Amino acid sequence: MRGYSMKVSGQLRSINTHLKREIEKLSGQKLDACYLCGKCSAGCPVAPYQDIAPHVVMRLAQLGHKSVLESKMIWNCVSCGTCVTRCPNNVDPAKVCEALSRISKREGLVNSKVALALREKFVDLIKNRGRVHELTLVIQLKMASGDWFSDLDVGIPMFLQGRLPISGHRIKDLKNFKKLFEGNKEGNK
Amino acid sequence: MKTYAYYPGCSLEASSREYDTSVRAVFNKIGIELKEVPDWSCCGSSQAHKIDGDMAAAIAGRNLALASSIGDIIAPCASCSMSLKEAQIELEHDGPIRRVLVEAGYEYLPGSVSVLSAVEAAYQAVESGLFEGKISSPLLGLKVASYYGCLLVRPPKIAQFDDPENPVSMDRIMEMAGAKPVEWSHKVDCCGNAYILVDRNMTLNLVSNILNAAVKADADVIAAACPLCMQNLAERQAQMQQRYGLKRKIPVVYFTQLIGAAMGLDNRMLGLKDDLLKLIDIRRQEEIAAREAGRKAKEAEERAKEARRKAAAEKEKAAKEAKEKESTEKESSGTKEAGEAG
Amino acid sequence: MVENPEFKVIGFFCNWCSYAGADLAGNMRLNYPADVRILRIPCTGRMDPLFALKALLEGADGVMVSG
Amino acid sequence: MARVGVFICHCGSNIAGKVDVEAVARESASIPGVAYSSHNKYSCSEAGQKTIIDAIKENRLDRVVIGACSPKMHENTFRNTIRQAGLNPYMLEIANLREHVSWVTEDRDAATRKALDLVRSAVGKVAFAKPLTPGKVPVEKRALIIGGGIAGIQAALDIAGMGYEVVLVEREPSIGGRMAQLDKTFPTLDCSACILSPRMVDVAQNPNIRLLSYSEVESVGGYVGNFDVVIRKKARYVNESKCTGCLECVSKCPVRKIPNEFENGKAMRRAIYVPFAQSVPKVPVIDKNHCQYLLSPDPSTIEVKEGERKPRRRCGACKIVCGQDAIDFEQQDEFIKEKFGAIVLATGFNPFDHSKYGEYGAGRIPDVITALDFERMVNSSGPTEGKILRPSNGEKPQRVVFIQCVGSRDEAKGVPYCSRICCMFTAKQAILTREKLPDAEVFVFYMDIRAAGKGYEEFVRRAQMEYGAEYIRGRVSRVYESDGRLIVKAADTLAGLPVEMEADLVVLATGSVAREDAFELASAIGITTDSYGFISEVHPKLKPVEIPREGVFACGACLSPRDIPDTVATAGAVAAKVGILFSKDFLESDPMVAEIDPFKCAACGACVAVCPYSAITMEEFRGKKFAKVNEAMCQGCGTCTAACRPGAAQLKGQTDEQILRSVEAVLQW
Repeated sequence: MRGYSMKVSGQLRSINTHLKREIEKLSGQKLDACYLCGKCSAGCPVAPYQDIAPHVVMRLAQLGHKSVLESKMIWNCVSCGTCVTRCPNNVDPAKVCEALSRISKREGLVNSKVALALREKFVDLIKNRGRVHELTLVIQLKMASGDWFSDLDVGIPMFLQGRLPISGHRIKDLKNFKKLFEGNKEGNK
Repeated sequence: MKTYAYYPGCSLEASSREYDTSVRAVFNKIGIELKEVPDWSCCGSSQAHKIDGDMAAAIAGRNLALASSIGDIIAPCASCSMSLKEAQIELEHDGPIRRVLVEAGYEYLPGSVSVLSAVEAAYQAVESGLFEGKISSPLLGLKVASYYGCLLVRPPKIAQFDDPENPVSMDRIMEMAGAKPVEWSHKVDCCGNAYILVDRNMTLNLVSNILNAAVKADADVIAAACPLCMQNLAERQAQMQQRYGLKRKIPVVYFTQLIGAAMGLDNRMLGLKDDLLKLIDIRRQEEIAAREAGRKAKEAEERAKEARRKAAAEKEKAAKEAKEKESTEKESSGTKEAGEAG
Repeated sequence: MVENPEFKVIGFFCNWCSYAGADLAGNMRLNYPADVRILRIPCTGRMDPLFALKALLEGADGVMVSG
Repeated sequence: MARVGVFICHCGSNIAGKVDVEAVARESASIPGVAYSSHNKYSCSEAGQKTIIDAIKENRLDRVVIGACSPKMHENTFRNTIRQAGLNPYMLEIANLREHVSWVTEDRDAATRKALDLVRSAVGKVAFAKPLTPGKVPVEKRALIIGGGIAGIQAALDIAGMGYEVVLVEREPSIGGRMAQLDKTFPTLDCSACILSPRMVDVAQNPNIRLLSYSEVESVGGYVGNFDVVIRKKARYVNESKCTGCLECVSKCPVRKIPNEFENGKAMRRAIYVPFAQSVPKVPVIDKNHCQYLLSPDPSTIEVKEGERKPRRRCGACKIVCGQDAIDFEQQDEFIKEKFGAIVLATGFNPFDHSKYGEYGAGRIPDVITALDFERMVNSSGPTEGKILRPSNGEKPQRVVFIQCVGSRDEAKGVPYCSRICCMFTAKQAILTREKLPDAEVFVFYMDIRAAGKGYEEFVRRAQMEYGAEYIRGRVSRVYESDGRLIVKAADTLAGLPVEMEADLVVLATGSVAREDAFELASAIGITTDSYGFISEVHPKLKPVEIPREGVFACGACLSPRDIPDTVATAGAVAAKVGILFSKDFLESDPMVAEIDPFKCAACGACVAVCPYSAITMEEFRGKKFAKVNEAMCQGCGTCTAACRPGAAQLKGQTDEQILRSVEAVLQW
């Protein structure tokens, strides 16, 4: 197991309440409820593979420190719910990561292009077809990561077994379905 | 016959067909009708949620609206059932999401449906005795590690099912199917879900930890309940053996495939591999033999006990008789003496 | 006489619980609308329906009994 | 015509910051009946009080309204003030301008208007006040103490030391409480039993103390100086006056496998038992839920049909061996009714139940134990005779991990507050572990170290520096079993490192919570608890051991989690308060009681029916029936006044007229 390599840069001069409030609004979480016990970092399955631990994300969010927007952790949270299940203060760090990644994208500070591609391609796919087409998603992500060969041993047999069909299903009522995306345009930052 | 709305989800259409067919077969056999939600769409999964929570709730909510004419929804995929449950909580109160749905022509009646994962539905069926008499070939002796993963029981406020740290429902289901659930440490540890496509190294590390825990608990097979978990756990085991310290390969199947096997359903609907079917048979024979041996040993012990009891009783009887004899002798000699004295 | 910008809601509060509760709200500096006027009664048992009627007759916008 | 004086207090900036006090004073002058009004920076100060006294004298005022803080704070102060000016102390009304106005209102104008309304209301009420004189009631100089832990023991000894009679009621078969379960105490590491046992013996031998062990308080009636208390003395089935404490009976009892509550269930006791060796009184108790004799029917009452075997003889082994004939299977619960002048609550706390912590095994993992289990384990009279062993296999642990804040500071699964003692007892347990197992490693996972107390910080530093306990800052996420050891998953938040370590024994520093039945006891006595179930005091700073019901006091951990020094200190404080109460032969009774005008009384009996204190009776004088209030029993609730249709019953100080006038006045625009 590796350490979380501390990659926070910059200095603390003051608290950026503007960013702090925006994170609170987007995530629906009360940042000051967190007293930084570290239980989220302790249980987080992915934290040991990231740059900063979840409780550091929480601390930087409390400070409204912009460096958090450049972290990899906020993109690679897998939403497994371990942190919120065990948090003594009923805070959900996963929701904070989610909010931060949205702000990070807006500010052009994305650290994990592949994670961004995963969620964007995923949503694009369902927007266009109503359902996910796994093969398309995998190919698009391979394009994003440039790593074409690592999963061929898994993918080719699956493809041959017909478990990754070329043609996918499209829902009938796509017109109304698409409205669900438009209706929320304001919230889509 | 009770009818449920059935929400297969995108994976069950493609990569996880055997989950789809086995769920349908098992529920059909116990008299539960699954009516597919008409023209269902993707639940949004955690990815849509990360882009926009409201949009995610709206597209999941569409399925709830479509299902409300049928009834409670069974969504086998853990990720789908979680997304639908989360959306339902949003939709229970009159908010912007319900309005967006109405504008797009979908109406959800609050409280009209409740969302169940396949494990929840199967557990309810076990509790209400629907499986009674249906287990024709129990999975005797088969050591099953039930893998719940994250979203089946977490976060507890949304899942509202079983214990988030030590769930037992799937273990109970496996017991019902005649199998032996094993106690193991990684029941609810995360497999990394779609992040296999983002960070392979991380995900394979997580998965090999889970598999090794099951191996350590000496499980024959892992029972899963989510297509994403299945993809991560079942594939690439050879790679993990080489580079991630996986101790041995271990088969991973959907829990409904195992129930189906216990119910003697046609394997064309279950899609279990021959190796596993063979293993199930072997374990069953072993268990039957072991039970037979146990029964015989017990009988032998009973017989030995009975024999000891008899021997002891006879000994006691003999001792008693000897004593009686002695005392009568004493008595007679006593009278004799007295007579002599007199 | 000036037009009062607030409503006047008359609160009849039990000395032992609600009145003490209102004190606690003060100790915790919890802000609430100024429209309520709290009168201390020794117990809600003391509350005579006449008091509420009297308050309404005198122009109260509402009566609140708590205890 | 009444001459009312109105005094508006600034309370520094507490009131003046939000209320235009000058305007309120100015406007008050025009309220009908007001002869004088002024404002004042601190009315409760000596200078402030003098101003009031002078103003009363100079302006010949006959009643007073003070606009200040809550009457709960200073009503008595100001009654004294006006008494000094020659007025009857009950010719006073307080307008609550601080708690009900300035502290809760944002807008200055609205606050000022509200303040003026409250002053008007007070003027309206005080204008119809009448002088009242308190009655006199005798004081029963005996104290009842509920709970025989160190708090109750100390309070009993101190009160008895002043020469007053004390009855100490303990629910368990022995006094001693939680402290008797502990091994060593922080920060001096002296043995808990060695310092507690002599006091327990003192209790037993003190002629002023009567100990009622295995007893519970059933009900409390009456009032300060004159409480009527019913105590249930549970059937012990052992005659206390005959028993010599030889414990021959215990050694002969055949029912052996009952988890001993004193050992936190980690050792067994018999059906007849004393909880621990130093028990006081050293008289055993028969557990009626397990005793074979008491559970089996009397053979003489069973009809034996032909061919059936005769039922077995009842056990009675203890009765046979007892040389004093002290065993009495016929004993019944006994109800003792006594009078007391004061009641002291010393009911203590419970350790937090960690079954909600699924991530730490929720009690399913044998090698994850609680701090109390650990105390019994390291205690030489405990289940392992003082050896630290893994419960799963009886082996010595190589690595012991302590997890702090289990249940404490956890809004999700436990309680939000800090339990105050866990940092210290964890440091102590770390030290004891290193002393007993010098080869074992000790890790302590903490969030913050709270070691405020005499010698406390030094003690924690000693645990770290002298004894080599490794402290890691971070809350543990999970503990699980793997290959016969435990895996502890955490993060060192200071180093930024994930932690995954093996351990053999994990000790959870479970927090302190209120006893689950504290609420029932509190309601039986007629007092309140806070949202956690701890007894509420009158004032957390200035009246920390007084309870809102006069004559009732509390000490120790039933008020909030606290350590032994604080518990003993509050027990001493309680004794002083009881001493103050008992130093008087008579108490002034509250004159704000109901009275019934016999000429208006229609003898309908409505008041008799509604009085919650049974203080009203029907009397007859020369053929006329009327209701009469027993002033000593009346608690001044006024229910009779509300129920009386002819208006014969009036609560003094809260008459119909006074309240109606205050309603009228508050609604003047």
